[in-house]
Parts: sequence; C-alpha cells; structure tokens
Amino acid sequence: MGWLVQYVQSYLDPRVTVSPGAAGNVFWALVYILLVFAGVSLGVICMNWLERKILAHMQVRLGPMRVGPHGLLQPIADAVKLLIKEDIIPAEADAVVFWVAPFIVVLAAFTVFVVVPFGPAHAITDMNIGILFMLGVSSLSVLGIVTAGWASNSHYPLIGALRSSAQMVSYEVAMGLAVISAILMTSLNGFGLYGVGGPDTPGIGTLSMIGIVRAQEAQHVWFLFKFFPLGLIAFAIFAIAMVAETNRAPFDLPEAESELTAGFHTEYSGFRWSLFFLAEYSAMIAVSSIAVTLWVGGWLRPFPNALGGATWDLAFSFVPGLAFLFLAGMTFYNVRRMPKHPFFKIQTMGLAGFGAVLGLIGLILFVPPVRDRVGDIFWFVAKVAAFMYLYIWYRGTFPRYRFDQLMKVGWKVLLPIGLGVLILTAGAGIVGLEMAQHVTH
Amino acid sequence: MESMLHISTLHYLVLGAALFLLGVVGVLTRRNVIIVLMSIELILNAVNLNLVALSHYWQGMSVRFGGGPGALHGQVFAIFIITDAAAEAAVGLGILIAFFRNKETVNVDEVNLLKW
Amino acid sequence: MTDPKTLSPPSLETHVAAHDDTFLDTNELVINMGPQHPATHGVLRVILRLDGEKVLGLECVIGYLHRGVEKIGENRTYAMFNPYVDRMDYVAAVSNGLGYCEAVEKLLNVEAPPRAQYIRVILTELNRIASHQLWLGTHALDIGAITPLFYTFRDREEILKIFEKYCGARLTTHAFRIGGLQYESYDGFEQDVKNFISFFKPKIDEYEELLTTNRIWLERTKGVGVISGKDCIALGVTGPVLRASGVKWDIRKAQPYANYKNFDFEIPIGLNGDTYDRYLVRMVEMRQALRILEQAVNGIPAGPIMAKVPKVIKPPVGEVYHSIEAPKGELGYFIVSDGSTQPYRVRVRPPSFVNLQALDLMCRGQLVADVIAVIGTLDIVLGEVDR
Amino acid sequence: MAPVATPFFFYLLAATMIIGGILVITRKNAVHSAMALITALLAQSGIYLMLYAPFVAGVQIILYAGGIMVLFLFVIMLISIERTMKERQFNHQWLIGIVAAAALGGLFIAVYTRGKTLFPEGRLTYAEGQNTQAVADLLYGPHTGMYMFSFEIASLLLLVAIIGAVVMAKKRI
Repeated sequence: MGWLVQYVQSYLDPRVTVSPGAAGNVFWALVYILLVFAGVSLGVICMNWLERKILAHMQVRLGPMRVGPHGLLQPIADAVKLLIKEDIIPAEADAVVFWVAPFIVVLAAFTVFVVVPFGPAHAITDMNIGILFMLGVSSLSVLGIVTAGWASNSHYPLIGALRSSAQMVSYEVAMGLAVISAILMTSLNGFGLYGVGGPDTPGIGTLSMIGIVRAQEAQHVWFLFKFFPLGLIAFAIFAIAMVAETNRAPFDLPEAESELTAGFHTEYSGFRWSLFFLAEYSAMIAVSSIAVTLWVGGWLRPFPNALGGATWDLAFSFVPGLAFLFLAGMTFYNVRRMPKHPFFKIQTMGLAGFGAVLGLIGLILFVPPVRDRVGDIFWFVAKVAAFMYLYIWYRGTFPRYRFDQLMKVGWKVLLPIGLGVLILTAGAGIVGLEMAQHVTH
Repeated sequence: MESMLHISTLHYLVLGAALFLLGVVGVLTRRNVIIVLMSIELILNAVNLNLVALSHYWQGMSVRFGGGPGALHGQVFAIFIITDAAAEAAVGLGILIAFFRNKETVNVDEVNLLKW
Repeated sequence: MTDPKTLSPPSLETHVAAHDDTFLDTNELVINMGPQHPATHGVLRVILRLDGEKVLGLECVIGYLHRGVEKIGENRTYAMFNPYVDRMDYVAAVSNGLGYCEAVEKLLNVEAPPRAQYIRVILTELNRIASHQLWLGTHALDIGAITPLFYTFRDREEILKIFEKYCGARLTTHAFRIGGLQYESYDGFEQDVKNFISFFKPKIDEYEELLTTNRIWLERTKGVGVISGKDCIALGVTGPVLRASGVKWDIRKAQPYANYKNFDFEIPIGLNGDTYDRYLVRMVEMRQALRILEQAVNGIPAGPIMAKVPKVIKPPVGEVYHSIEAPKGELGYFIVSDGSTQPYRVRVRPPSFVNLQALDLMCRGQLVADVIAVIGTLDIVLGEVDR
Repeated sequence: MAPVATPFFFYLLAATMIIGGILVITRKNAVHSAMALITALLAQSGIYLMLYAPFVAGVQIILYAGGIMVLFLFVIMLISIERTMKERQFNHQWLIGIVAAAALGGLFIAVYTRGKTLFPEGRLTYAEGQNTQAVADLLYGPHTGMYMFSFEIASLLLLVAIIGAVVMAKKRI
C-alpha cells in the first residue's frame, strides 16, 4: 500500500516540472485526463451560454433569460432535452456508419487535448511530435463528417460532407504552412524580435507543444511578434484557417442553414446531434489553444519584458483572483438589478449563489500555493477565451462565403502568402545566423 | 508463454507479414478497384511496419555494426513509402475516375480494353 | 421594343450541352429545395438540377399558399374586398390597399382629397421602408450575416407602431378606404413620423456600415444573379430589380399616382444588374422614402379625408387598369365592372410573381449558394406570388 | 523501466490491425472497407509509437488517415456504389489467389520459424526524446543528410502524381 501512496505522491514533489505523461506517472496522467475532459466539457457548456448571450447582446436582444437567472442553466436544460429526445436513424441510412460517425468526430476533437499544455507541468503528456499530433488528429474529424454525410443517404448532408471535406483538406495546407513557420522560429533561439541564435546555441527546433512555449520564454518574445511582421502574418493565416477548419462563420458552409438546411448533420437528432455540437466547440477550443501555444506565448503571462521582475510577477499572480472577483462583482451588481417581484426570488438567490461561488473561487486563487500553481493555467485559458470571443464576434459580423470563394481564399490567397512567409522566415533565420556568426568570430 | 509476453522485433515482423498476406489476398481476389487499391495500401503498410520495426532493432545494435541511436534509416524509408502511397493513391484514384466515367463500373476484371 | 423571341431564356437542353465539362463529371443531382426550407421565404419550392454545386436549371413550384384572392374578389362588394388585398403582400399591405383603392376610385372617377392623399403617401412610404427592411434582414440572413436581421426588425418596429396607432393593426392594416381614409390621423402623427425620420436616418448608415463595404458581402453579391435591362423588360420584371439593371422606370415618376408628382425625389438606378446593385438601389430607395416622408409630413394640408363616395359602391360598367409602384415592383389591378356591387373580375398583377420568373435566368450557371442570394434579392413574398 | 503494458497494447493494436485488414478485404461496401482501413492505420500508428518512432506515427496519422483516406472516401462518394454492391464481390481466380497467398504465407512461416534466432530482441534503450530531430538530421542535416536527394526525388514524384491525377480525372484538358 505504501508504494502506491509513494507513487501517487512522487509526482506532487515540487521538483517535478514535467507533465505526468512525460514523467511516466500513469495515475496522475489519468487524473489529468479526467480533469482535462471535464474542463473541456465545462468549457463547451460555458461557451454555449456565452455565445448565445454575447451574440444576443450584439444583436440587441437578451438571449436566454428564462432557465435560471440570466439563462445560466439553459445549457443544462438543452443537454437534458437533447438526451431525452428520440434518436432517429433514417430508414435508408447506413446504420453502422451513421452510428459511428459522431463518435469519430468527438474522439478526434477530444484526443488532441492530450498534448495541449495548460502550463509547464499541466499537460497530460508532452510528445516529441506534439503539434504534428494535434494537427493530425484534429484533421481526423473530417472523416467523421464525411461519413456522417454519406451515411445519412440524403442530398443535403452529402453535399455538406463533400463541401466540408474539401474545405478542411484545403485549409489544412495553409494552416500547416503557418505552423511550420512558427516551428522554424523555435530553432532560431536568439533574444528579442529579430534575434536568431546566440553564439552557443545549437539551434535545434522542436515540435513539442511545451517546447514551443519554452522557446518563446527563452527568446523573450512571443512568436506573434518575432520577425515582425512575419510572425503576425503567419498568425493571421492560422487565425483564418482555424475558423475554416472548425466550420464556423464566415466559413460555415458545411452547415450553412440557408442553403443546406443543416449540412452534414441534417439527419441527426438528439444525443447524436449533441455529439457533433460538443465536437465542434471542443475543436474550436483545441485550435484556439494551438494558436495560443504557437504565437501568443501559451501559459506565459503578458508583458514579461516591459513589466518584468519579481514585483510584477507577484502583481500578475493576483490577476486570476481579481478576475474572478470582478466576475463576482458583476454578478452581484446584476443581483441588485433583478426585479424585486416575489416571482424572481429564487432566481435572485440563484444568481447571488453563483456570484458567491465565483467570489469564493477568486478568494481561493489568492492563496499563495494555489496562486503559484494556477497562474499559468489561468493565462492559457484567458488567451483561449479571447479567441473564443473572436469566434462569436465573427459570427455576429460576417456574411458567409460562397464555396468557390472559400476555395479561392484558401488556395490562391492563404497558401501563397503562407509559402512566402515560410521562405522569408527561413531566409531571415539564415541571414541572422550568418550575421551572428560573423559578429562572434 | 515467455516469448508471447516479451514483445520482440519478431512479433512486429510477424504482424507485418500477416498484414501483407491480407493485402495480397485482397489484391488477388477482390473485383472492386477501390478495395484493391486499399489492399495495396495494406501491403505498403505492412512493409512500413517491417521497416520501422527493423529500424528500432538497429537502434539497439552497436554503432560498430551500423546501428546506434542515429540509425533511423528505416523510419526515413517509411516516410518515403508513405509519400509513395500518397502518390499512388492519387494517381490510382484518378485512373479509377477516368475508368468509371468511360465504363460506368469499378470492377477490375472489366478493365480489358488492352485485351484483344 | 425589342423582339421578345431573342430575349427568351435559353432552353434547358442547350444549356446542359453547353456547360463546361472540363471538370469532374458527376451525376446530375436533382435537389428539392423547399417548400420547407429555411431560405425560400415561405413556401416556395424550387427544384434544382445541379452538377456538383452548379445550377443547370431550376423550376419554381408555387401555389402552396394559394387562397384564390382574385376569385374571392368576384364574390365580395368593392368595399368588402379591400381587406383581402392586404393579405397578398402582407409585408407591404398598405401599398396593396393603396393600389386597390386608387383603382376603384379611377373606376368611380373620384379622387381622394389632398389631405387623404398626403396621409396615404406617408403611410405607403413608411410601408416601403418596412418592406425594404424586412427584405434587407432576410436577404442578409440568407447570405449568412445574422445580425442585420435583428437591427432591421428593431427599427421596423417603430414603423409598425405608427401603423398600430393609426389604424390598430400592425401588419394587415386595411388603412385606406375607397375615396380616402376612414380615420383621421391621430394626435401626434406628424410628430411620430418626424421622430421616425430622425431616428431612422442614422440607422440606414448602420446597416450600410455592416454590409456595403464588407468584403464578403461584396464577393457574395457582386456579379451574382446578373440580369440585363432588356431581359428584365422581356420578362416583365419591375421594381428595384428592373432599376438595378439600369432601366429608369418608376411608376411614381412615370405615371404619377396619389400626389407623387408634388414631391421631389430621385429614382436610383444601378449599372450592372447584379445582386449588389439591387442592394444599393433598395438602400437608396429607403433614403429617398425618408425624403418623401419629410416633404409629405411638413406639407399635410387641412381638409376632409374622404371624397364623396356613395355608401353602396356601384361603379359604371367598364374596366380599369391601375398600377402603383409597390416596394417590390409594379403592382397593378385590373378591375372589370358590370355595374353591380361586385366586381365582375379582379385581376392582380403582383410584382413578386412576375419577378420570380427571372429566377431561372438569373441562376443558371451559378452555384447553389447564389440561388439563395438571388431568391433573397428578388424580394418575393409568397402570399403575393400565390395569391 | 520498461513500459509495463507493452504486451497488452501490442496485442490490442495488432488485433485491431488484423481485424481491420480482414474487414477491408471482405466488406461489400467500400465505405465500410475504408473505415476498417482507417482503424487499421490508426492502430498501426500506435504500433509506431510503441517502436519509438513518433514522427512516423504522426506522418501516418496526418497523411494516411487524414489525407489519403479522405481522398478514398471522396472518390467512393463520387462514384455510385449501389451497383457494385449488388454484384459478385470476388473475381473468378479467387481460389488461385488464395492458394498463392497461402503459399506465400507458408514461406513466411518457414522463414520466421527457421530464422527466429536472426532477430534477437532489440534493446529498448533509446527514448523517443529527439526522434523528430534525428529523422530531420538524416533528411536534411549538413553532414548526415544522406537522403536529401531522395527527398527531392520524392517531391518530384508527388508533383508528377498531382499532374497525373489531374490529367486522369479531368474529362478534357
């Protein structure tokens, strides 16, 4: 029994600074898997509510207001509704494939989180091929979409499926080129915006997600700004391609409701449909976390250079708690604004309770050991949340592309620009290295 | 039993051989061109498996015999073979589409235009 | 006029033979879009023949909303039929009523008094704005921009409030009577309209900000569903669609009715006849409608609101065709009177129905997504198409 | 420490691959075959991971499962398969084919039983740590890059394949 406790505790040793998978600790890896799975599911639920609310406020309406205070329980009500709905399999459908397809999509969307680094030690595992793995597995979801469309044995889903496969395959190319230019930057390990390799650095790049963030830490620059404006352009390409990759507005052609009713999942209902929903949102979170890891410094806090030093570190470590306290404050402000009618008593109490929970989380985040351990997770999640907001914003603002235009953007705009950026990054690296060597000799 | 529980290179090679045989059976017996192409993919994968397994084996060998940690030639070959498989699939499926357009079938034994 | 034979759309067969066959040859796909489809604006059913995503041809199946309005007209007295016309283009009910009332007035040879004319113009132009707002919202929604819908509905509400205050109904207003108006304008009517004018002017800019220079909007609408002025005339297409194709034809100017000749406004025309031009034309029309409203509301004369019309309307034997410029195009009423209290025949020339003919011509060779855009840009209302 | 679960995962993945392979060659419906093949390919990438070849595993997932198989599915959906499914699935020489394959299998068995000793177990000392970098060294390294030329040839091959596929699939050039 003792060895088991020891085994469990061995990972808690503060000297361990690697992810449980890399440390070979199966128990903690399982715990992390559960945590990440729960966290992503919770994120999807939050995203569901937030998207409706934010979109509603952009569109001068209120959004869900009935289920729970300010519609807070709406996602749960929807989930219950979806679970108890009849699961219809069309008579002419290929039952087995129809049954399997949503699971492929969900598996692909969730498996990528294996390598997402929420912090230097907060990842399920760190793989040597991290980013390759993420891109590869997230590209598997296209299989699920194609088979779902095909198995429905109906016109609209089939067109939706063919559209989405063509779209995802084409945008993967642009996405890959942008990613490669970021990977290239990991090997040019000199300081600052244009630094490329000091005298004693061998300049070996890495595909590992944690390694990429560490490279940004070591170079004191987020790759967004590296070789300005090359990093920015590569990031922009990725930011466009990732929207297309997740089939979201303005690239939501596979499920364009005005043309194809609901695209590939027209024939799906109930639980199986909710799996597609879950997969779509967790894929959004996944690609956002790729973008965060590669360009926006992963778990690193903002302004490491301008506001460096122990004092600022301490100041920034209070931000998570303050953020939650701010949310709690907003909630309490809205509690005051609730109608005073007795009908709203329970709702008001619920909102107050929610605010109290948020405030409590905020207070817990001020406790020093928690503060130190959670700071990086907070920054990562905050950055991902910013991307999520962008997704909602796009949806509220843009019309939808037409299919040929979408392809044109992918192949004739993003791909050449991506290639150009890649070549320029490599060129800048070579020139910089030559110059660095020239200086040292 | 010992040999069953201790996974050695031979295990991988046997697995590769089994896949290869499955692929061969598929190529030789099926009529549907698409499935024949998929069987060819199986064969290529069997070869890849062997290459990677042997590359792993060589990494365990001493440098004197050409092994050592850097002996990843098998993996490099596997990557080349995957490239070949991509090319083969693209061209094969292209031919298949051209064929289907002309004869409205995907059966290999109806590909007999050269048989006169 | 040009020879109509040269303008007839190409037959389906020749078109299929001519289509570009350098690409992957896929089986022709026949897709049934509607009558229950989110983007067919009601119960339009479109049978699409597709090659991949390209439209080889399409056929509109209509009649799902047929209520026999014209036949009803033969069995009602002139005054009783008046509310029915509101149910055709329910989005622009006031215009329908105006057209009918003026047609009967023409038959009776009476003219509504000036005050009634002014109020009619005000309500009709408000209705034109409301119709265009609904078109803009749904059209943008079809193309994928969901936000304009809510903006336009928010602002359309102000117009509907004025209608409600005036006659009690919001949608099917039955605002006019043969010979003038039944109701005097309510207290503060002018002020409400003026408030609306100042409220709505910045809102148009808001819509335009969202769409006019939006790259995706431009790409989705420029060069899509192009139709030439000649084809428009040959097919009888009227309204903003015709004007966007460069034909300056607006019945308000060409054959002025009500008292439009007293107002100073301009007729916007487009150059290319594509969806974007139609969009711009309608946006400018909204601004011009505001201009008319401004002039009308400042110049409402005092006086009676009803001409001398007998209680039982018995027009002399004869027939009349009267058309007005409804928001969607030329709305004409052909009424034959046999001297009795009921019309012998009422024939409506609905703009939506006639404009819908152009759909096939505009969509050939385009993509599925463009069909949606073109249905949206034609601005059809199925109540009017089917009657 | 040697991974404790190695035999378990090996047999799991191997069984997946074998069953997948059998399904590929026996299913009537090409889509089902393709799905089985995808499963087999993914299991194989797991095997690559067990062999400390993560880069090949990643390439396998991206290229095979994500690229080639999507192409397969695309083509299967492009051509109607209803007719093919109703027809005879195996050709006339299926017996001969199986006999030939069995002979080959016999050869394999003979080789592997006789030559078992030729393959002593590899010593699993090498961690995956720098696998990608090592492969990259072999491909592009300034001193060790002995496959640079082959790599370029491969890219040429892909170019030819692209052109060939377009030429084949297009009706009229």
